Amino acid sequence: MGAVFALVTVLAFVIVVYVGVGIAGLRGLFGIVIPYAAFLVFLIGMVYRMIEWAKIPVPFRIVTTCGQQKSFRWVKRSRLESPYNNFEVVLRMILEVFAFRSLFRNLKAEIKGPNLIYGSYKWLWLGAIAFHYAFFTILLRHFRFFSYPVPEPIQILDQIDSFFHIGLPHLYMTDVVILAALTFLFLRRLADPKLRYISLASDYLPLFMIYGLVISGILMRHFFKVDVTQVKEFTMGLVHFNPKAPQVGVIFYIHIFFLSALMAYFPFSKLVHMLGVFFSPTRNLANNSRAVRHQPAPWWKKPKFKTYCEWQEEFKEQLIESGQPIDEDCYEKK
Amino acid sequence: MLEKALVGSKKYWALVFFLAAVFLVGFFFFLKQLKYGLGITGMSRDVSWGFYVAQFTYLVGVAASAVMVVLPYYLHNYKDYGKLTIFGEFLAIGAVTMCLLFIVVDIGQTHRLFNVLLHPTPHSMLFYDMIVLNGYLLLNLICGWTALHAVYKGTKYPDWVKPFIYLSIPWAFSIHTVTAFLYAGLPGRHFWLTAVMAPRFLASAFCSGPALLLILIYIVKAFTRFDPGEKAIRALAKTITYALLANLFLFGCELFTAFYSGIPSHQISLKYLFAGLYGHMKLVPWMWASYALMLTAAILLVIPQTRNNLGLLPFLCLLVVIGTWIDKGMGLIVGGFVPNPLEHITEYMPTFPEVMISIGIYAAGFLIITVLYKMAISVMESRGLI
Amino acid sequence: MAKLPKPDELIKSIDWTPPEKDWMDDIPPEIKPGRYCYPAKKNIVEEIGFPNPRDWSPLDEDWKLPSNFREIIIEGMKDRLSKYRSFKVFMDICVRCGACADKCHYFLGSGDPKNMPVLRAELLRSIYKGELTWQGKLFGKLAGARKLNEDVIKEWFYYYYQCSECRRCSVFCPYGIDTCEVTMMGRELLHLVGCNINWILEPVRNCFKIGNHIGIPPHTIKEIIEYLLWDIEEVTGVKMEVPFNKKGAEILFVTPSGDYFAEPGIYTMMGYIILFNYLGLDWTMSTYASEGGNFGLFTSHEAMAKINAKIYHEAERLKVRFIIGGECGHMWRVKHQYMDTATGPAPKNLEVPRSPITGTVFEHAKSTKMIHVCEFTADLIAHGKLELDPSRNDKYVVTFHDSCNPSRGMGFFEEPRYILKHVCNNFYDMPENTIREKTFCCGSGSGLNTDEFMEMRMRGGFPRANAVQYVRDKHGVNMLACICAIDRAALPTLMNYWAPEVGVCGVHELVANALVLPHEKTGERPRTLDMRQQPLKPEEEENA
Amino acid sequence: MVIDTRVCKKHEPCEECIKACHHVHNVPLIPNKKHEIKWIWKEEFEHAFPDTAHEYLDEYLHEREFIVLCNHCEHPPCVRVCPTQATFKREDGIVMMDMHRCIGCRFCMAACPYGSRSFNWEDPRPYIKNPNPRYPTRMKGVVEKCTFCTERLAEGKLPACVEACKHGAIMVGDLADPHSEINKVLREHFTLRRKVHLGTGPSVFYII
Amino acid sequence: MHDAGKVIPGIIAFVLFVTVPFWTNFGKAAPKPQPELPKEYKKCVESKEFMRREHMKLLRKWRFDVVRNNMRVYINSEGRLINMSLQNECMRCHTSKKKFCDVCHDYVAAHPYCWNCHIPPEEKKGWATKEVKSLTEEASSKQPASHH
Repeated sequence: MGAVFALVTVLAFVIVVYVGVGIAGLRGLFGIVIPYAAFLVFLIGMVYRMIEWAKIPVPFRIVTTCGQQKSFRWVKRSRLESPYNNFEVVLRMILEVFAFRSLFRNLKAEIKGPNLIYGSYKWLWLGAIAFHYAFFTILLRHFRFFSYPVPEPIQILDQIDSFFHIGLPHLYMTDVVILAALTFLFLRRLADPKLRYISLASDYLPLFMIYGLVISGILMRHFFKVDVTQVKEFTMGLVHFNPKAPQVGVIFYIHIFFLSALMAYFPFSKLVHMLGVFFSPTRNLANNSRAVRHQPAPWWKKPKFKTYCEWQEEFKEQLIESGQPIDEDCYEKK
Repeated sequence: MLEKALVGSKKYWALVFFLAAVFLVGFFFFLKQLKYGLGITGMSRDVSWGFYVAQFTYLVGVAASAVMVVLPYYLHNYKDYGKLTIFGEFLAIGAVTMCLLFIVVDIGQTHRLFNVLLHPTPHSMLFYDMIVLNGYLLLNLICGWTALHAVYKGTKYPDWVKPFIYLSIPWAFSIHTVTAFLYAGLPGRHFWLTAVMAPRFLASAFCSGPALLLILIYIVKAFTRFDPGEKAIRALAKTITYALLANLFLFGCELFTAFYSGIPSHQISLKYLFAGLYGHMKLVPWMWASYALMLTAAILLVIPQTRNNLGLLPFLCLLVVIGTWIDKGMGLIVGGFVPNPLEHITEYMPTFPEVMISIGIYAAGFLIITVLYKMAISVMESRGLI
Repeated sequence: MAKLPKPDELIKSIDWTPPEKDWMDDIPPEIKPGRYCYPAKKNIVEEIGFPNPRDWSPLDEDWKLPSNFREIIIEGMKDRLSKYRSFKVFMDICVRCGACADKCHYFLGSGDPKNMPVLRAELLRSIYKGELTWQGKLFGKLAGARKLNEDVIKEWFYYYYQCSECRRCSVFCPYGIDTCEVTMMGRELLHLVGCNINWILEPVRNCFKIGNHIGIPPHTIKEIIEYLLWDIEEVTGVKMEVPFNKKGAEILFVTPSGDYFAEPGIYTMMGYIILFNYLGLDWTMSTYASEGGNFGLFTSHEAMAKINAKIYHEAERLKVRFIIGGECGHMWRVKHQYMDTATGPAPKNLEVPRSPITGTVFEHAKSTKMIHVCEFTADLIAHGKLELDPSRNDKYVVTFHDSCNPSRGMGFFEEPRYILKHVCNNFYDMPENTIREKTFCCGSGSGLNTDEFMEMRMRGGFPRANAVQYVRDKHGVNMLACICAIDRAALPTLMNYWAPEVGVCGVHELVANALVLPHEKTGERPRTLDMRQQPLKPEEEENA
Repeated sequence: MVIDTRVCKKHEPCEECIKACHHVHNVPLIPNKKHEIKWIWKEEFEHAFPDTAHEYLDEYLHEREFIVLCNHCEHPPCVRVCPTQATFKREDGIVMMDMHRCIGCRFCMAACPYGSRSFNWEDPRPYIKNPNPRYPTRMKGVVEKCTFCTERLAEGKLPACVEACKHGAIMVGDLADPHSEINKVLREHFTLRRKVHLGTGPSVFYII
Repeated sequence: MHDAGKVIPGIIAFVLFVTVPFWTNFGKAAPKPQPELPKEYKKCVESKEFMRREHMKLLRKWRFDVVRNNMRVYINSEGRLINMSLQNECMRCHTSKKKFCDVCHDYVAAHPYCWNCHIPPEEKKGWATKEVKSLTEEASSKQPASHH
């Protein structure tokens, strides 16, 4: 259901652009107004989300410890899985953000006869890491459209990515990787009944939008060619706030529209996990709550409870009867 | 399972970093080669294949040898090889990876590597070699990984993997056969133009690969609790012995054919390798060393007392490994090119960058093997199997 | 009470394939007997002062919710979203990757798809989206949003009391989303409309009023302990002492009331007593702060703090130097992660814990001044301060169950194992994916170890029990050691069901068995009985 | 192609054909023998025809140097082994190189029994003194060889070597056409081919 | 705001990262490539738009036809016959690679390697800068392990 909706939405995007640019010729709208607006929404939205989260206190140190705590010198502790100070927390976060540490731990449970067994299952980790790194590389690569002269590292990256001369222009390896990874991420949602059950339209939509973005990009590079010089004149115009919509094929506008849609969608969807992961209290805190005094949340009030003296009054008889000491201090204070 | 390779002792990490560093040094020289061209190697117009292709050829043999433990275990249910098969398969993964890397560095236009796939050419042996090598890599990945995964889960390996295991057995023979056909099918290279080329390849593979496996197992045994058991080691030693004898026998057949028939073109490369031609004799000491080592090993392996001496065995294996490595890694390829088809003599010796790149690839291969072995041992440990 | 299926029938009934029907359309849930806990009694809710006390049953059509329950819940949700960053972030960033799906023991044992952590969170997340975000209001179901209604409350009640807050899912989540936090919020919201369970609220009430979960008054505590002292004398031949409410003692010892109430916890209690007497510690217990455990944690943050605060209060009154806590799981989650900010700072008279025997300063507890008894004992063993005869535990082949809270809320793995390896000769860990940070819940955590919940307890405990079965069959394990009072209460039933012949004990029971008392050293009176007053070496007895 | 080596003998040490070919095709002059690129060059009899040479041969043959080049075999082993079809046989029999496709595996060099193939061990450009702007160079990492001047044949011109030979020692023609001039010459003279026994069917004939 | 010490630098880093294209270009002139067009010829092989878009595909097709199919004449959309040759045909009109090809290629950072083999018009003089003698020395010094 969700997948169908997402597919229809994405196809609608294509049709909208096709009608808007191909037929109505609204190049200014689709080339300039929408991208700028989407970028603003993205920028402001993301910053807003971060501020929104940051305004909420973290009242307790609810670290998820996945390794030995710091205790005795002779006990080997796990700095990464049970960080004791901020430096170790940073290391843990780096592993989490750059290596997807937690997904790497993934297992797959299986019932075999009377036994429950756990297999190693790193496919999700592999798919996720392939997708994210490929996406990031593609993003960096696109910097060649936003700079002149193009910085050397970007050019080197481009050359490494197109190291194997397949087709002309050369096929980027990241293009292949991201398509494969997206396909895996999509198919697993369909193939595994559990995942199909939990997947919402808003899980398929970003996948499909990125599919659209990637496919339109690949089509533009290899099949429905556009004049890349004009495209760059346009992108350079964008960053100089002096854009002129290029007279190129609709495919380019489809590409730009998918990008805009994705940017605008970002802050309001699950895609905020990109920033949210940094705000996760189970990962970004140190496991030192017995050693270091932390500030309680501003709203936190010390609890009211039955004090010893009140309690002693209530159980005085039994205490005396069973020979337990009576605290005379309770009466002195009064 | 991979996470098991990410935790280990200081010694393990020292080895990993050492191999990675060596690989990076090799990679640095490869970048130089990419920039300058293959001219930084010792290869020439006349000896147009050298150290890289030779190493490739040798390692295909090492890879193919996995079948020497897989076959008895899976086909004949030889239980003593139970713990050894995974190590054999993982050695094959490392060896095939090295093979592929040696091809990558040997190619003049690395960028166009995928042309082999983009323009498939069924009449080229190289096309088949590409298929069988990658196929063998995949088969060993599937079989080795699934077998280990079953250990990890505490179950038996799943049924679907059985066809792959059975397929991997003939496939192992195929990789070395096809690689032999690369050479054996060329007109004008009389040294290679022989029907026993493929059998010779297989014989040398089935002694050198298991010998290397045994050496690795001895190393693993020294540093971990892993022990394949004396029976397995003895059985493997027998395999090495017979294969080594076959290898020497087939070489003898070559000598007979060349010298009894008296056909000069069949003799000339052999003469160059073992006696030198017109004063060109760079490879002569190497070749004699090679055959001396193999013969010594053969004699000592045939005698049961020395073969069953488990302290001596790894050294005999070392003799086999070095002997076959020189024979195939230097003599066979270079011998085919000297003299050249026009009967000029250009000698060949690898250059420093060429050797460094090769060492880098060996480091990469052994890094893969180290990581895979570490994983296998840790998984077995976690299940209390060792 | 519902009839419990036989183990093999239960396994066969597990099917992880979810139904074709969309989960949002699948409400109200079919409330199955054996899978829900009885609601809190009206008087108990009243005594605690929680809203909407009433007599009701989850099986009823009408749950007698307040007429404005929607506003109450939504306001409560807004309030918590502004107070707990964890809650807000976890509501926002889940990508439903499904990594957590097969990590939950209740899902693994029941196959009920709403027990997948992702979906359990989604039960709340969908309301958050539908009621509090414009995306959800605009796109509804497409954005995974829905409106709050009575059926949703029923669903929440059913599923937030089928989560034992074990945090196993959080280990595997790429963003560390912790279903425990979500369940805690869910339960807090349910309290606002008077949907709570008796098994949790009654202990909370007892704690508030009397001092411990079970509601044992001070004189009875003393009596019980005296019984234990007699038993100790029976076993060791030594008359030992337990000081109560002793002012100026060096150490205040706090342990869950389960340890002096029921088997096999009492043997662990005997273990502490023997150990402390062996060392000649200057210690005391309190009949006021007589509860180490904290069912408040399963209720609300406020209730948790209220129960915990008594310990510092008592430590201040008794002028002790530091506090030792007994073996307990959720207690240690509170002591480790909440005590400091919820009820701290520690009173001034407390000092950084320093073992009076070894001189070790427990730097890692320098703020809360409270250490785990296993830390204390492990340190003693490491310094060679204990004379141990591990062969006295030779009839046991031991494995160790990492309790969820010390594992994933504290990082407490090595200390108890270190002790076990020194007090018994046969120790085998369970398969690696079922221990340490990947440990499985006993199936009865977070206040769900009630009898009416038995089917779900056995289902949820299946993964744990299955791993015990594995070591039982492979190594002949017959004793499951643990450091949690709930475990000690819940695991015997679980073992009985899934892995008969495996007993359950606390770590300090085994310590006490192995501990060679001075007079035993001289051979004055060799020990023949264990804490359970069973022969130490059964075979020999028979032969003799 | 037919090469009348008798004519060559008369005009020793004429190298016009080599010079012309190497200039037209921008063949670099690399001093390091190991990295040499040669499309057409000279060999002594015992090297050009190693299996035909014997110790009783006339001095006359020993003195001569023979022009050797790619034989454009009827059954070219280089084409058979090439894994990418970078070298291929055209319909007209010319064995052609596609420099855009060659991966530089050098299998063809191992396969060619005539040593006709050269590999660019390094960038050839620094070794080209006087390039022909109408023909490309090669880059490092590809194999090259004589192409029978396909680019000239297409324009109706003769191969560069043929044209350059003032003495008419080299002639080309269509072997498939029984009435062609070349067939006539072949019928009239006894000719040798290099290593015929290998079954490659070389298309370069030598009049001795 | 809580944890401002960490959150605010985080926000700044994020904003700086996503606005890289803007601030790295700030204050620089927006460049525009101006390839030099041949003066005497008005028409290219195909229309200007087509050539700008698809010249690489066309050249690729040409190279295939010439080398592999021995077809050397291209018939364009107007029916005009054109000799398929980059070096001898294209560059006949576009007399400078630097002023024509490189202008756009540099602009968009595309680096086709046609010119590794094909000779641009301005490089007719050749590249042999080294003396043959020094080359010999260099070559032999590179191969210390081998000699004839």
